[in-house]
Formats: sequence, structure tokens, C-alpha cells
Amino acid sequence: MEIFEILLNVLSWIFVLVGSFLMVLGAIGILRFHGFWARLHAASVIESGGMIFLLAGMCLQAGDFLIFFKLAFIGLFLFITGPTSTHALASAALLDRSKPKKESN
Amino acid sequence: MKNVILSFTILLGTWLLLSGVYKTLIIAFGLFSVILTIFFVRRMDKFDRYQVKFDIRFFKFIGYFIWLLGEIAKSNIQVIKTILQGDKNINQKMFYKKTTQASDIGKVIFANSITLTPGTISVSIEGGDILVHSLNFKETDLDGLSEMDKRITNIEVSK
Amino acid sequence: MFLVATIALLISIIFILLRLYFSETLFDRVLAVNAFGTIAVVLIGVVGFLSNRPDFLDIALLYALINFLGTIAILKYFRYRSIGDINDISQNSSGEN
Amino acid sequence: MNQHLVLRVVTKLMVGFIILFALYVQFHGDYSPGGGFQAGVIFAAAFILYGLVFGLESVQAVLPPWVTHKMMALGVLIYTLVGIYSFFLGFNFLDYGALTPSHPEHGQHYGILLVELGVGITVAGVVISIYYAFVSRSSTSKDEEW
Repeated sequence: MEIFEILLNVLSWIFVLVGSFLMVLGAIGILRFHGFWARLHAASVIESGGMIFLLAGMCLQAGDFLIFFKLAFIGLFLFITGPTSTHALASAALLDRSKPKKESN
Repeated sequence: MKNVILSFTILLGTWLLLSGVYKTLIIAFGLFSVILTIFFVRRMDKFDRYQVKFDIRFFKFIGYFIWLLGEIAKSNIQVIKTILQGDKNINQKMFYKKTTQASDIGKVIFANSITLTPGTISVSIEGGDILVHSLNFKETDLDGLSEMDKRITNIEVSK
Repeated sequence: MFLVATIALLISIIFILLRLYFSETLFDRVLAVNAFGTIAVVLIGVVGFLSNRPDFLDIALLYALINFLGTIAILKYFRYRSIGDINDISQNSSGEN
Repeated sequence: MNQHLVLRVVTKLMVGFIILFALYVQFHGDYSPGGGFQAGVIFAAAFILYGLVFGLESVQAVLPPWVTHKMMALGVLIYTLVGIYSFFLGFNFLDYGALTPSHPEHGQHYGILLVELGVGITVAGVVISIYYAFVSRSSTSKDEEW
């Protein structure tokens, strides 16, 4: 039982550290990249990787099923709405830019 | 009718898991809330004449979800490398990708999966094609997208 | 553990605020605000764990919802210069989007 | 935004959960942060999201303006009736103990629930009405002009 708890703690430490690292890197990317379209990709590191890892780390520390479920609910909500708002932002910004020729591959 | 029962179960389950207070009064309020929610959602379906059919196979979807998490991890590493190296030598490109999904929900899952994996962003859906913007374009990216496309077509309920 | 996460999130918020201040176009600002919102949602959760009050999570969920709604509303306003009557306008300018 | 497939599908998917979350915040005022005001705002947010994506006509068909106007009055009416009820039983205004004189604690519980319900209904009605009023103005500039 004790081994299990230590394992859980180590795993959640790793998740939270990786998540924090991804968040900071994504923010650096937003600051550092040139041009809107490149920044969009840096922001998506925050919205997918950092968010998932941090929420997963918190889930392991929850210790209560209801808190676990609420965290999972927040994660799922961000998982669905995050890319949706990025997509809306990209398609709104497309007006300033010429589209490529249509050749599907 | 089947849809109503399914959404009733999902919403009531969500309520019970959110609430955590299992007194008779609160559960009665829960039932009332679920019924009110279904009333509004059905009204919305009726008036905008646009019904989304969530025709996906649940267990295959779970499998796809786990595969997607792996893809997100892989492409995160790629984008982190680019962030650390700076964006002097990157090769941004916008291109159309053909989709093979029949239903709206399939296309939306595909577009959102493209956006969720850092490095590629879906910009707009135009009929059967998705406009994709890629941060550091390589020819191998197209194979990855085709693989994703195939997996999503697989979780759709075939007509 | 959560202290480290809080500090990291605050550092990223500072970077994003710098981007917000030195941005070139409108869309850059929307992008920064959107990323800020995601970080704020996670930050609310982390602070809730840090102070042993996980009931903050309701507020985090509410913030996520408002962030999504706000982004959509701002983008719609940029696109159509109005948040209302899109139906008549979008018929005039069909072919876009 | 009517052609925006992703937004339409995601809105359809989320709107039910948002309404349910609003009602959850409404009825758990005494167990977790939140209460009538926040619940009303979330409830309104669900309809505003729907209106943004599907247009004013659809959202006004789902929840007509006359309903939101009546909601504004109904909430205040519930609030006041609770107060006046205790008033007439010889208690102070809004003294919840009057609702169940034999068990004042229970009365307080029910009283807070009722008053919060009134606040929630009023806030939802007001916020949705403000949204309708803003959006119903005709736009002054066309798409090509900017």
C-alpha cells in the first residue's frame, strides 16, 4: 500500500513538472516567434500538452472521486473548446491572407 | 426516444458526479434540472433545423482517444524543439487535406484533432477538404494526417 | 509540488502579458488572451490544491466557459462588426469563410 | 458564422452541459461557491453562446423575449413573496424561520433556496434581455467596408 502511494506521488510530481515546463515553453514560444501564424502553434502547446499534463497531475493528487471527476470534466471541456476557439481564431485571421490553390492530397 | 433516454442517463450521471450531495431534495432538483435541460435542448433542435447525429462507436472512440494522446505527446516534442531553436529556419505552409468522413461529427473530430496536435492547425472546413496550416512542413506530415483520417473514418458508424 | 506549478504558471502569465503589450495585430491579442484564459483556468485549480480548497474547481469550470464564450464573441465582432444579425450579412458576402 | 461547422457542432454538444451546470450551481448554493447570481449568468451564457453561433432568430424562437421579460418580474416576485409571507406570520421581513415555525433551521434552508431561485431567475432574464437588446440593433457597417 505504501509503495503504491509513493509511486502515485512520484508520477504526479513528474506530470506536474512536465506540465509546468510545457506551459512556460509555450509562453516563451508565444513571445519569441515572429508572425501570428507561428504563434498560433506555440499557443497550442499550452492548450494541449501543458493543460493535459497539469490536470493529470492534479487528478492523481485528488484523493476523492468527486474532485477527480470535476478535474476530468474541466479537462474534457478545455479539450473540446480549446481547439474550437483556436480554429475560429485561425479562420477569422484567414481574411488577411491569401488561400493556397486547391489541390487536395 | 432512444436519444432522449441516452441523454437523460448521461446528464443525470453528470449531475450525480458533479453534486456529491445525495439528499432526497437535491436529487429531486437534479431530476428536475435534467428534464429542463432536455426540454431546452430539444427545443433548440426543433427551431434551428440542424440536428447533429453523434453516430460514433464508443469503444473505438476510446481507442482513438488514447492513440491521439500519443500523437499529441510526439508533436509537442517537435514544437518544443522549434521553440528552443527559434523560428529562423522553419517552413510554414498551408495546404488542403482531403477528408473521407461522411458525417459532420467525423469532420469536426478530424479538424479538432488536427488542431490539438501542436504543429498543425485546421483553418477551415470547405466541403470535403480541410485547410491545414503547418508550422514546420515535411512530406511525412501528410502520411500522419492520412493515418489520422483513416482512424477517424473507422470510428464512424458506416451507413 | 503545487508551489512549483504556481510559480511556473505565473511566469508564463508574465510572458503572455508581455506579448499582449507588444503585439502587432488584433489577432495576436486575441490569441494571447485565449492562452491567458487557459492558463488562468489551470492556475485556479492549482491554487485550490495549494490551499486545500478544491471547491475552487467550480470557479475554474466557469472561467473556462466564459473564456470560450468571450473568444467567440470577440471574433464574431471582428468578422462582422456586430454580434447580432449575421444571417442577412453572411448572405451578402457568401463565398467567404 | 452559420457556415462554421466546427462551432455549430461543438455548441450543440456543449450547450446542454452548460445549462445543467448552471442549474447545478443554482441548487448547490449552500454546499459550494456560487448561488443565484452566478447560476443566472451561466444560464444566460448558454443561450448567448447559442445565439452567437446560430443567430438571433433561433435563440429568440427557443426563448422568446416575452418569456425573459416575465422572468425578470417572476424572480423578484418570488423573492418578495417569501419576505411578505414571513411578514404576515408575525416575523421580520425575510425571516426564513416563518416557513416552518416548528423547525426554524429547516425553514432557513428552504428560505435560502427559494430566495436564491428568485435571484437566479431574475438575473438570467435580465442578462438574456440585455443580450437581445444589444443584438437587435441593426448593424451600421457591412462586411466589405472595413
